[in-house]
Amino acid sequence: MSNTIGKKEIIAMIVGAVEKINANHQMLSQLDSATGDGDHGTTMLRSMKAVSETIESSTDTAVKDMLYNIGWAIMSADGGSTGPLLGSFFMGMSESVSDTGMDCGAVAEMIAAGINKMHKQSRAQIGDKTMMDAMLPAMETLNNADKTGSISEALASAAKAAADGAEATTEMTAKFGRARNLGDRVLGHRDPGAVSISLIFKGFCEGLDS
Amino acid sequence: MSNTIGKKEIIAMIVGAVEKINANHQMLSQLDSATGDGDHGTTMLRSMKAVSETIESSTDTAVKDMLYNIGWAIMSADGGSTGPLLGSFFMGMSESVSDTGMDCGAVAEMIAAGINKMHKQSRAQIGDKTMMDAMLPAMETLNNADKTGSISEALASAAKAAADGAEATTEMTAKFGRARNLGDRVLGHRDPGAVSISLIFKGFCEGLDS
Amino acid sequence: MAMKKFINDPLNLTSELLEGFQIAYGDKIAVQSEKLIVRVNPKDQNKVAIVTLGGAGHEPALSGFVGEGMLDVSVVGDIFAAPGPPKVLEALRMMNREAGILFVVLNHAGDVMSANMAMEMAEKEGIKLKMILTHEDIAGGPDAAEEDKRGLVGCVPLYKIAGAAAEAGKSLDEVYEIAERFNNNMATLAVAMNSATHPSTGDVLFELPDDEMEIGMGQHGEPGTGPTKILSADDTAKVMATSLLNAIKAEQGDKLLVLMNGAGATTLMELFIVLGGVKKVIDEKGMTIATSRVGEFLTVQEMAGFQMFIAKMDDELLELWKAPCDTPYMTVN
Amino acid sequence: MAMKKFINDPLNLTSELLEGFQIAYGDKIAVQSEKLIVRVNPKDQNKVAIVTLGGAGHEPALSGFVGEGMLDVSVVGDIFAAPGPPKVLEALRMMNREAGILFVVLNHAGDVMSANMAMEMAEKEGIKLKMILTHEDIAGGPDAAEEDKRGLVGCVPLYKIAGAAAEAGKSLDEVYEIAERFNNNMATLAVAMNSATHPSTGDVLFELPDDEMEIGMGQHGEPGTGPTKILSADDTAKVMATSLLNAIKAEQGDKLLVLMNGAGATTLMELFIVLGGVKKVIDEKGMTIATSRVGEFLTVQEMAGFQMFIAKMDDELLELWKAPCDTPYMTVN
Ligand SMILES: Nc1ncnc2c1ncn2[C@@H]1O[C@H](COP(=O)(O)OP(=O)(O)O)[C@@H](O)[C@H]1O
Ligand SMILES: Nc1ncnc2c1ncn2[C@@H]1O[C@H](COP(=O)(O)OP(=O)(O)O)[C@@H](O)[C@H]1O
Ligand SMILES: [Mg+2]
Ligand SMILES: [Mg+2]
Ligand SMILES: [Mg+2]
Ligand SMILES: [Mg+2]
Repeated sequence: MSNTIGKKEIIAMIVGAVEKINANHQMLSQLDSATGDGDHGTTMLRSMKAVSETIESSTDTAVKDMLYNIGWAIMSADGGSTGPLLGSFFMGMSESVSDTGMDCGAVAEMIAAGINKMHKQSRAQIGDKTMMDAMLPAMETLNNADKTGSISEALASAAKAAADGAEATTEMTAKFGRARNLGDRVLGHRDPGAVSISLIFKGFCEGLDS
Repeated sequence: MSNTIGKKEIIAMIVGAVEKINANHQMLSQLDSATGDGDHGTTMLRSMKAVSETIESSTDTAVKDMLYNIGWAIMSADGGSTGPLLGSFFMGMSESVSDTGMDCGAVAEMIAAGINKMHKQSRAQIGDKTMMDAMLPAMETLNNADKTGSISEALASAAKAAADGAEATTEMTAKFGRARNLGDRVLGHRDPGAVSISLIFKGFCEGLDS
Repeated sequence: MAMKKFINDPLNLTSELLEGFQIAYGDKIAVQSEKLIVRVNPKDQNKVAIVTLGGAGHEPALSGFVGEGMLDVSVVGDIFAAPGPPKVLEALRMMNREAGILFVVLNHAGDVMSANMAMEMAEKEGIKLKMILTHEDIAGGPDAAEEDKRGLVGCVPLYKIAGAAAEAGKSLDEVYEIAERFNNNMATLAVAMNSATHPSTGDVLFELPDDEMEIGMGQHGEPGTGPTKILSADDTAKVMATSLLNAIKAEQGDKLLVLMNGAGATTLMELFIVLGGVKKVIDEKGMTIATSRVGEFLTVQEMAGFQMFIAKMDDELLELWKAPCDTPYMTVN
Repeated sequence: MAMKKFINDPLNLTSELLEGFQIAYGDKIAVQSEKLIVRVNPKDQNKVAIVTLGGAGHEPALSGFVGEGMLDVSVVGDIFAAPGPPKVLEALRMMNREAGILFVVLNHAGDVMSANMAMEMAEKEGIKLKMILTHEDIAGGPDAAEEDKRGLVGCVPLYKIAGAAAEAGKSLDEVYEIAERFNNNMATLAVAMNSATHPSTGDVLFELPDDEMEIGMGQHGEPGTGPTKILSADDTAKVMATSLLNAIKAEQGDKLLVLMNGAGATTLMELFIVLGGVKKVIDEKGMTIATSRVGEFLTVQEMAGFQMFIAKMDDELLELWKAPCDTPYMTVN
């Protein structure tokens, strides 16, 4: 695999994420039943449908616009908090993406731009039992990766960090979202949003490597 | 005991009926729970309170007016169907009552007048599982009694006939009231309204004999 | 076990609820003589008065519709129990006038007994009045005995239409004719999903298994056509609307009034969804929904379910239905 | 087990319910672009527009209050889920005008995120607007974090008052000032007696034992101050009204607006009885109920319970509250 990527690979990454979520949506709803209102899987499924449709209609679109449109489409899917959060992630990425020649550093920057934009909406920190518990470790891992190294390897470490972050939410009480109202009752349950994010990163890897 | 009665004895009879109902209101509500909406005891209690109050304020009233006022007071107690039915009974009696000198025939006529007035509202026949199943046999017994005989004995036979009539409702399905909606489910239960009427006749006897 | 209701004394519900009603809507209605709900701004003496009666526990019905353009007096009974004839007579005396009184009675045994006695007495006193008996429930089928055809939510649009006719200055005969025309062209069918609790006794009115509903149930839990498995909103709409349209002999081209009346716990969301299904049936038959409203008009405590009401309208009835009114629970401007 | 609800497809509730809403109230509102509820007779371009957003499942809120004298556009999300920023932006663009837009947002995480993003984009496009955030829930106590102060039923009277001010031709600054004054003088407290079912998932929102209720519960089952044994209506009224009056710092002589908002399954009967208890508290403190309404304005499916709302009023606010309006679920004439 070459050391830089472009639109084609980015599409592959996103398609990988879509497939990963689609395959796991029931588990996500089950997690949300324990800590929220049981609809997170459905919401993610609806969001991923919007993503796929946007990709399909983006054959002649610059990747920058495609990512922006994906963000917009996710936000249009009326997913409560998930819409603005996940939508911002893609919109943020669109601000620092290129159609060709992105090396590992550029990819890390792109993902950081997405996470930063999302973080502004979220305002949650690590330990708050939200999507950020998977997002922020992934970002840090990518930022520390070799800027000219293997994108595939860097994404794999990021996915590992996201998964660890999601796993760690088991021990947390929530500061945001519906789960915060349940107090200690959410202890022992992983946060569905954090698990979604870890699945997205896992999907990015699998998509790129496929 | 003399062979004729007047206002004093009629008051005694009615007070006897009030006491009888008051002592049995819980049982009446329980019966209504099986075949209706469980409020018959409460309704009868409220009606009897209206009766007592009217009697108390009737020291200087002719018995005719007193009975009319009792009927009116019962109807004012908002007892669903019970109000117009039981109220008519007293209003009907008021049309053929005298303050003194009523022999057994006159008493029978008085009660028949009450039952007939009530029957016009009720439209139920024997076998329909209503108050009429106690009322109509009581009327017939009184009509057949010796017109110059013992009032006390005649009333005792009427009470017996009413009690038998109430007992017989156990085997009936209902054609009127809420119980009619329950179809066969009311089989095996006495009709609360018929039991009330039998208690009233029992009370009449005990009141007159006291 | 405590009842899951916000109450004080279960034997004093009606007077307490009327007190609160007066606190909230004292600008429109007043409680007089304990159980008579009257308008704060009475109607002109030379217009026909509209009087009704019925038990409490079905709020906002019946008293929520007292006011300009609808009822002049509602005589309130106890919970689910008709008021006695004396109170009804008092209301008729209060509204006594040369123009006369239209007296609207829902077909339930206690109401009818009270109404008949009060009416007999009122007529002896020379009070001019005509009675309309509503009995639009079609649960018993076309051959049901008259007594079985209960008066359900249909009284509410009837108050509206008769009230508007009276407000327009029509004579008692005219108001009666209009109200009776509407009465003869309306039908209601109820469906229950979950029972309610009698708030005085704490008794549950009936039982329905977790996966069943019952079409045709009455507003005190009187059984309908027997329980069935829960149907989809569209299928429920189809079954019920088809029966109703048959009952009123609606034909292609007819203009209809459709009311979806929530029984208590059923959401507006559901009622809207069912209404979508009703429209499909009506469209298919080439009829039109000329006007429609969705809400809680006549409830049965916290029962889950609804009453579907359909009436065949003509231009005059439609105009009266849309005329202004100002009551606590129905306002048109 | 089937849900005890009249629905078709649990994943298509919102669009089906909006379809029914349009069938019933097409004379007042229209559904545009799938999720925007607009007035059939739009307001003058030279008057301030009022826009709001929120999830479905709380009917009649929020869209039931679109119409003359209240809202111009309600942006609807999915069941209990905020609409996304694009739809909100579309609404703001649609209402773009020199007079400006008052943008009313209830404090719930999803709504606020969507509103903030849409507002940012709208401002970039030069759309003139001001946002009001309602957060009148006092369940968290006086020291609660801002995020914890949810926006509950108070948005409804706020729409009414802001809507009347806009209809009167006031400027955006004036409408904003009036709405914010009302916003700062209102408080709501909720109580739950029984849970509701999420109509898409079939999940029960929370559990409450048979003999318990919970004060302070939110409108999606968010916990309150912990369950307590069921209190009488008067005691419930006393506890809740006292907290509310403290929260708005009401004093002797103050004129109050009191709303009793049923959550879904709780009867008007109960709400009236509780209102009687509220009046006792208010009378004792030498304050007055200047105006009061009882009904279902913002529901939580078939939840049993209610939201008690109290606001301190001045003459201008009272006049605006009583001004005419014509919407599906609130009409004043
Ligand atoms: N402020 C926030 N920042 C990041 N993630 C959040 C925030 N609020 C909620 N979330 C995430 O949203 C997830 C729930 O999403 P979802 O079920 O789709 O929405 P809802 O709670 O509206 O039903 C939670 O598990 C949590 O990870
Ligand atoms: N038409 C009728 N004629 C005689 N009795 C009747 C009639 N309808 C009902 N009843 C009596 O009324 C009784 C129930 O009374 P009650 O419980 O006080 O009234 P409700 O049914 O309104 O709750 C029945 O047991 C029956 O005996
Ligand atoms: Mg949700
Ligand atoms: Mg969720
Ligand atoms: Mg009974
Ligand atoms: Mg009863």
